[in-house]
Amino acid sequence: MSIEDMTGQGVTITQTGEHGAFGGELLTINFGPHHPSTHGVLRLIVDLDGEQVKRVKPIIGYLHTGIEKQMEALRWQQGVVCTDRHDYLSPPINNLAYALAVERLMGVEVPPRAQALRVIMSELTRLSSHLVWLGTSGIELGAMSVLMYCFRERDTIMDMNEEISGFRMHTSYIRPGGVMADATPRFFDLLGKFLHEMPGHIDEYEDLLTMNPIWRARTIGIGRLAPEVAKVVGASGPMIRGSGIAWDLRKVMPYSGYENYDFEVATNDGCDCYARYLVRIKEMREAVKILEQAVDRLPDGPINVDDRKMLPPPREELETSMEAVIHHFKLFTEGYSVPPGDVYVAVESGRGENGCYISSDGTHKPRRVKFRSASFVNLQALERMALDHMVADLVAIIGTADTVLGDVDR
Amino acid sequence: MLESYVPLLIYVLIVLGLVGTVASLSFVLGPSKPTRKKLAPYESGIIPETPAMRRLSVRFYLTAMLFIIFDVEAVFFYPWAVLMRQLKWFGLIEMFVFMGVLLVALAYIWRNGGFDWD
Amino acid sequence: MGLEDLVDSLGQNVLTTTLGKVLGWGRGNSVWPAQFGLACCAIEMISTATAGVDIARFGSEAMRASPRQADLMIVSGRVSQKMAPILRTIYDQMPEPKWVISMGACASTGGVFNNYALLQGVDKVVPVDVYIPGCPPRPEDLLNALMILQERIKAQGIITR
Amino acid sequence: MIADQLITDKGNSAGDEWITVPAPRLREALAALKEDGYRLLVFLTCVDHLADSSREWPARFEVLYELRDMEKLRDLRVRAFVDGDPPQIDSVHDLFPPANWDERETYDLFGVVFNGHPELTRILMPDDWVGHPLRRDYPVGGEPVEFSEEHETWQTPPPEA
Repeated sequence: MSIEDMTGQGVTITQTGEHGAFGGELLTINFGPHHPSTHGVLRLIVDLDGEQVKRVKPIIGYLHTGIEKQMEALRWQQGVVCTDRHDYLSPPINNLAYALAVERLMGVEVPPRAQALRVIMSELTRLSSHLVWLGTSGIELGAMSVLMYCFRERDTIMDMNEEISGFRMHTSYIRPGGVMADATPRFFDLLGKFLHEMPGHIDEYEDLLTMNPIWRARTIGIGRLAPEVAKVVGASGPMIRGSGIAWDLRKVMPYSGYENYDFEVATNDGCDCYARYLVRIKEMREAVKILEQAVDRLPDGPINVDDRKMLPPPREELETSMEAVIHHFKLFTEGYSVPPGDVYVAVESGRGENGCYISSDGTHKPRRVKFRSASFVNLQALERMALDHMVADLVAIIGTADTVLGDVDR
Repeated sequence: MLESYVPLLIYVLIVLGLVGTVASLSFVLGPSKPTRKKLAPYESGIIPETPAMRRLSVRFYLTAMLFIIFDVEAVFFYPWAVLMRQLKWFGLIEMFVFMGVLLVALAYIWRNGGFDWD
Repeated sequence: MGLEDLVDSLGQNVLTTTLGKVLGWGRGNSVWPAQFGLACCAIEMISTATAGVDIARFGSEAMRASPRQADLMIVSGRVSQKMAPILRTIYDQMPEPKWVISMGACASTGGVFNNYALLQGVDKVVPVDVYIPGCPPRPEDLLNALMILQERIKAQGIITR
Repeated sequence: MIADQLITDKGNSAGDEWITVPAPRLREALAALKEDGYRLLVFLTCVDHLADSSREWPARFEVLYELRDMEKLRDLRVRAFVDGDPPQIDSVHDLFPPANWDERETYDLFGVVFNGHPELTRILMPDDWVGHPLRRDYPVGGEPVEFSEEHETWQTPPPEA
């Protein structure tokens, strides 16, 4: 049957008596919410014929936090807190999507130094997100030591996050109107040392896994996603680049100054789990290259838009000028209001295209905030990728889709 | 003639005694409060409605049977290994013939796809 | 049945209290957590289990996937309304003696999100022993909570609740 | 190119092109746009304009489709205004496969019924949930918090309802 009408087959719980290939009945099992290898609380209803997967039906919603309703009840600058927490593996990238959307609605442009700092934080987050993915996917397929190596580097990135924003994971560093604070010299020392060592660490991961026969046996040819199916299903990120299509929003629709960094789009036309693994490894190397260029050419200047409506005035001005006190008071009691209209901004996160759609009605709270989540769409491709594979391969397929359930359920 | 087996008997008794006490101790002393909810089948947090007792695919049977055949083959090596010195050349050649027959069977099954699943 | 009947029959005397101390020492130093990773706190829980912060020094390295072999449930992450009955089912299927650590603000009080979708605090569903503030708490906070729990286990003796 | 009489309104909002299409003829418009090159449906969602004074809205619910042409790198937002209880619109899951789950989520959170969807059931909320949370007349919920004027207003539906 064609790709189009394969959608929405959905799986009904098999009635007893439906037979598999060799006469055995189909067994329906729960690859349930509380499972060590589902990267969060994803539940799959799997119909098995012996060891082979005949049908997979993902059931989500076990981590639905009502973030979009929460943001409708919060003011514009308070919403940044929620954007950190729905895709908890790449918080600054979600902040960036929200901040760019609000800035385009307000019609303001952040100074170049803020754009460079945003690129630095985004690439650091992409590295830490891929490290968590590699660690957890490795341990699920039996590579215990990969987890220890990857989380060692992740901890250095968390120390850098803490140095620049005072918080390990949910930094809320990127806000509408600029960034929270300027980077301290110690941050650049840590970053310089990290960039010097990181290529060596990536080689360590490659030595551990790339030519490892068990890793290759468990990932080559597993979870095939043909290029045209990937395009039709709307996959994005490593899922589509693993099938040979060079679609990277940082190159195709550049934002926040990505056009003046030169890096390659990591693609691999193997269309299977191993290809997506190689794509993510190459993306880590490209992220290190971008970080080096960003640190070398970091422009100086202000880090925030100097629009007093949007951002509080500096402290020392409060003693002298009366307007500063008025701005300060209005900002922290009612918050600023965004002109009516709606906008959609898409950014490239570790998982794919994470976007933020905002519809504003001119009041000081958004009318509607919708997060386009890459994992939500990539998870729909799981139904096709897992057909006729072994149950054990389901673990590799869930791993390669790199879904974060907070992002799926919002 | 039997007394040469006495140490073996003592050894078996010690093993049975040890295992027996350890198992029964944990059974007697350990707190056990079976409640209906605790004994419900664990399937990743969901109490399953569909019965788990289903007719299994015949492939499981095939795989089990192949395992048994080649495992029992290993049992025949033990008595041969004990008497290898006395049997001299005849025993060696005989065992190679035995292994050869089974290797042919293994190759036949492998080529006909008895081992791969789908 | 076993030791608890011993305590009922003999009451608190030198035999049962010393036996209680030995039991408490054994249980306290080998608390096996059930992997109940929900959201962001789960990532910090994993990084607690890795070499950097190393929960293995406290005997809790073996994160058990099935509740049958676990005696501590670390609720790490926000509990939605759809997940609450499953959380209770998993808690029921854990053998006594069992303890619960509620890791992070979302598990303890609903945290940042006070809306229709989240259970405002996991203590509405399961009895909680130690709460950890933070969103997400640092891995060292989780170790601190584990040490507090270990003291409490050692003080409990034979009958735990 | 899409027939002109299909487009009732057109414009550009903060750099994004958008057109408005009459809801009953939505499938026809989307099929034409798909032939025109907009092969990818980025996302589909709904905005509830209850008591929205910023502009004159033709109907309460605005279902919007963000389409993208991956060759010519252009985006287009198609709006369709729907009203009624429950608001009805045709499903496009066979034209754009990603729409399958998006429609189920929009039905789940807004109550917009998509005719022709193979399995229109709740996807995020528990199956026995009553009401559609993201509608403006649905209270934010959660627990009242002392000394905070914001949270009192969250318990009751917003005043504009």
